[in-house]
Amino acid sequence: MGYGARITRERMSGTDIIVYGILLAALALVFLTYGKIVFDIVMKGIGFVDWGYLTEDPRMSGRAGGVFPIIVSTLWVLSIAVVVAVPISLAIAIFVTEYLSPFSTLSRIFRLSMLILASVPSIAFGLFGATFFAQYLGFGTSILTGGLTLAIMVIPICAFAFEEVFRLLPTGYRNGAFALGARKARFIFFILIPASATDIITVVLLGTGRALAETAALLFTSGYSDRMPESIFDPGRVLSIHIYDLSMGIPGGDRMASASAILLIGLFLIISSVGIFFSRKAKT
Amino acid sequence: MTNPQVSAAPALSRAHRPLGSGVTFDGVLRVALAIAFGFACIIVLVVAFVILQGAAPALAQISWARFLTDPDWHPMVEMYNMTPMLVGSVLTSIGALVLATPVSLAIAAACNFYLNPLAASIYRRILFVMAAMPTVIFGFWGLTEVVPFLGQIKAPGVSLLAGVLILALMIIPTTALLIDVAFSKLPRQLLNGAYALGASRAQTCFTMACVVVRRAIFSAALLGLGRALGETIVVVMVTGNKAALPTSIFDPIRTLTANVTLEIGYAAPLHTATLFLSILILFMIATGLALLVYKLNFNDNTQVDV
Amino acid sequence: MLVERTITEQMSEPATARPDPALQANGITVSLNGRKLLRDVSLSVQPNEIMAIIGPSGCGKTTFLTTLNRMIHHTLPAATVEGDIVLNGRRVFPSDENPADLRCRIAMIFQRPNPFPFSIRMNMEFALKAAGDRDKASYPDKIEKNLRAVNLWDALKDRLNDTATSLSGGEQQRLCIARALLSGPDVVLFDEPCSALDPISSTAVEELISELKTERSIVIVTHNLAQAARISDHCAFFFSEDGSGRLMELGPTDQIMNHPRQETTRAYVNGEVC
Amino acid sequence: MTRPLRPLTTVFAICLAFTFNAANKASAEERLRLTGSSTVAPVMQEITKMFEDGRDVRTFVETGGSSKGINDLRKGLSNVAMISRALAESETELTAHTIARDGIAALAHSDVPLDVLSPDQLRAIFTGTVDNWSELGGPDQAVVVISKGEGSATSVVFNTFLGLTADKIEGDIVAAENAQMIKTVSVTPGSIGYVSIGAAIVDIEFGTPIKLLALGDVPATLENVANGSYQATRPLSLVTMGEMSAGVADLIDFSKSAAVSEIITDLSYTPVTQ
Repeated sequence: MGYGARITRERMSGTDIIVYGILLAALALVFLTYGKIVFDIVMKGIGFVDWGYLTEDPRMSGRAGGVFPIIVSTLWVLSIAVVVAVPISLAIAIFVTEYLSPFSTLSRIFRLSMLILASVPSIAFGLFGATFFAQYLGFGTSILTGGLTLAIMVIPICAFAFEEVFRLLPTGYRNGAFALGARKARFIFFILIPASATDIITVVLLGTGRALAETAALLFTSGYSDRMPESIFDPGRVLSIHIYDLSMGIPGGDRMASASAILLIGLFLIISSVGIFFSRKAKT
Repeated sequence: MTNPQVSAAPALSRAHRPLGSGVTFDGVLRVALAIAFGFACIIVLVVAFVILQGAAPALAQISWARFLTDPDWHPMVEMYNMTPMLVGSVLTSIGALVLATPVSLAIAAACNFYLNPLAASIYRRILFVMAAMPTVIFGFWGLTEVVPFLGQIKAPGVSLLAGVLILALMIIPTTALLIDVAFSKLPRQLLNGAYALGASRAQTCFTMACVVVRRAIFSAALLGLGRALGETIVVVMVTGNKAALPTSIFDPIRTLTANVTLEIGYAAPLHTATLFLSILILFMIATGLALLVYKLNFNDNTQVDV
Repeated sequence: MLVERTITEQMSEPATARPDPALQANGITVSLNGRKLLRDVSLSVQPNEIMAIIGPSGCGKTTFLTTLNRMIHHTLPAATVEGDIVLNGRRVFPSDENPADLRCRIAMIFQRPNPFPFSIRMNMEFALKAAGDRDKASYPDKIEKNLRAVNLWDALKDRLNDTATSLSGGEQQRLCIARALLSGPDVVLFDEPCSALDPISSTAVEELISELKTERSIVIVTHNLAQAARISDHCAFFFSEDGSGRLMELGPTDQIMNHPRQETTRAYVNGEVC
Repeated sequence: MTRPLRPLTTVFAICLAFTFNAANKASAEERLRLTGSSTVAPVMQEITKMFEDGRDVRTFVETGGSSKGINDLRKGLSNVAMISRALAESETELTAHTIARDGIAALAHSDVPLDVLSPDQLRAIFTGTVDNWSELGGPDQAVVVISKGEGSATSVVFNTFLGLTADKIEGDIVAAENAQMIKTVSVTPGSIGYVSIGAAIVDIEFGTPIKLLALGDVPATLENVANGSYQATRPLSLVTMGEMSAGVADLIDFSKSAAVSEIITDLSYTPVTQ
């Protein structure tokens, strides 16, 4: 992502120094608060995070033991959400940018419906998933239901961002490809997607982060069982639900909730650095 | 006015692999993409339909006026006044919005106009991580750190104010990053033009840049409002969940989302329908917000001005 | 060549008295949202000649160029085109043919060099694949031949896996020309190909264009009258009247430059109106 | 495949392989689904782990509240429901198998000076007639009443014990789950709520500033629940509908057996002696 609009260093005048002071104060306040949140969690939970915590099954409803099955369930739910949401939102964005004019009725319908979906509360998706996927389609409370519910939640975010990415593709690439006699399909698969690979990965990361953080939509869909899931039709507890349960439902679960929160933050950092690594690679 | 002497000869043959009679890969791709597109547009309707269907028994059996005029919210004894929850939802989210927007604007302005690029990019990364933080962590932290502090000022601590503070903390990363992106997309010539006229950074930022990206700021605020309105876990943990109209910001309140989480587990069928109804109300508010953002950003022929 | 030419044998009588024009546009009118960008332009290009299109800004030169290979569908999707275009005696517009196929016969080079952000080899291979060439074994030969044709082979033969965007502007533009030649086009359209280049690269590209006409026809839009005078055989002068571009005068370059029949043409070539 | 695309496709391929591998691993063993009370779910989670040892059966414990458990059982979505209250009159077609008992006790912040409250005093507090601790002989401090969500099993048991209906309760704060109740009481001076005794004991051991209040003259301890002297208790039961399958019958027998009493005691509930 480019952040232009940078200015050269120069001496600031009187008003600028005052404004700078106010802005810095706001910046510092937010920074310190976030720092405190993370610090509190880390201090509370870091003592419990060790190899055993990562590799063992939970015992006593999570008050003892580890979180291995929960990490596995989390990765499965995430994978399903990403595998379903990314191709669909790519397809939507490609259709809108390559086949529709920006001001056609269909484009407007697309924008409006994506905006509505993006602003619907996640608990509404939770109830939707529990009714539609679990009951109507008969997937029950399962990793599949959770993953699909998250996918529906993530699709508008990704589709919007992909549309933006594709619209910003230099017109030279588009003209160049079509002037060489390329058909749409060739342009899409060999120019559009490869040339935007870096940005596509960034968007996928954004969606993954959102999915990883989601709790309310999974409360009624992916399950509570902290067993190792054997298939995607089994229920599986994800990390955010585990944290929720430990801090809300299990007496004395606070410390373990903090430990799981550390893992969740760690997992997000790992996923985003892998993404950044791949996007650097895609650039060269 | 075609030239009569030249016939429209059949197309040049090229070595494109046909997929059967008259079917090309291009055509197949087009149809596949169109199906995905249709799917995306229908999904909104499906979600709306499922929620509406869930709420239908409530709408059919309870007259809508009762949701406003019943003495209280006690679905176990068939009292269905939803006003406190509606007010609670609106107050918490608007409060969070009022608090978060200026702070987000300050952060975005500092990152683009004041901080050096390295510090700004580190700050952005922090915001990026905080934006992906599960809300349960905010709620958990709020209950153990913020609520006791507020309790010392005025008991009981869990209150509208606690909800507003934590929700603001939760939405700041999202709104700040959105405003930041709008600032960073400003053409450099525009900024150079302002500096060349001798404007200070404050003037450039707050009297020029902010005006140019005002729609983006407004949309970011609305998206933040949407997130705050839809947030469940945080409000369940820190607002006290009392289904009554608040008289001060230190009073506990209950939001529509908290109402669902609290009661869906043991709700009888009609009660469940009323909970779906509260989701339906939220869905309609969200649709209203979406329409507003749409009008702001995609208003017909005027291009997006960021 | 990649394109089978069996159809040309069935072609009907030549349309005009002049022998076999390579490309012929009849009564081209382009309108956008009710406004006519271009009004009733007819001209034909002979084989192995360079036709220069000159005229002030906003007179529809580029619009006309993009209608010739139907790129206008991408650059101005809302525009409607009337009239017809004949390539080697076969009508290509209006036609049921896929415009993508037409663009292999009428190639186009843009104002700014537009190599894809991949390696040089992949840029060339993309063009071959886009033209429907499935004979992968012949790719290296074709790439070499075409890079030689634009005098880039010696400089690039060891750097084929480098990113195309790392080349200099002039090299990028020549690479784009080589890339466009891979499908064996009958006509090449140039849209101010030298305006984004420095004088030395510009001269190199200009010389290259002159060499290319031995095997194909060329249409070039240019603002540089000296360039038009140096390389073109015929000149078409476009001028904007009431907001619509028109073809004011068409003739041999020498005549347009030195003895124009129209007053506006004379004024333009003498730098009196802009 | 073009090079920039490769990392993306690799990621997708891995994810896909992962998912399909998972989907294909269908197992032949018997599968039991338990849904219901969030109080019983942690107990059954542990019991079923022990139960599965050496048996060809897989169990899934899902929470969501007692009523959801009953609903799922009736709709055939689950094999066994878990409830933390007695069966209601409308649920007589079902069979409850009690596996443990749980006492519900009033819970206060440790700065509350009183240690004993009679049912009448509790009634006065929870209906809002008493709103200052001084009225009950304590210091001048506001009473903050914390109740649980209307209709939750804990609420129903507690309200029934006090002879109150849900709409009479004047709570200042409503908590969703046991641990949230404890946490809210612990951070709110002068607060009083009610909670499962077992849950509170665990937190008191961790040093949370809360205390359980004696009901009348009977202290709220696990011993008093076990010996029957503490009155406000509820059964934790498994519920089945109609004829039980062999696997379900086996699970219920196992859950009532002495083998699991240690698990139940560890989670601070009182096992049912057979």
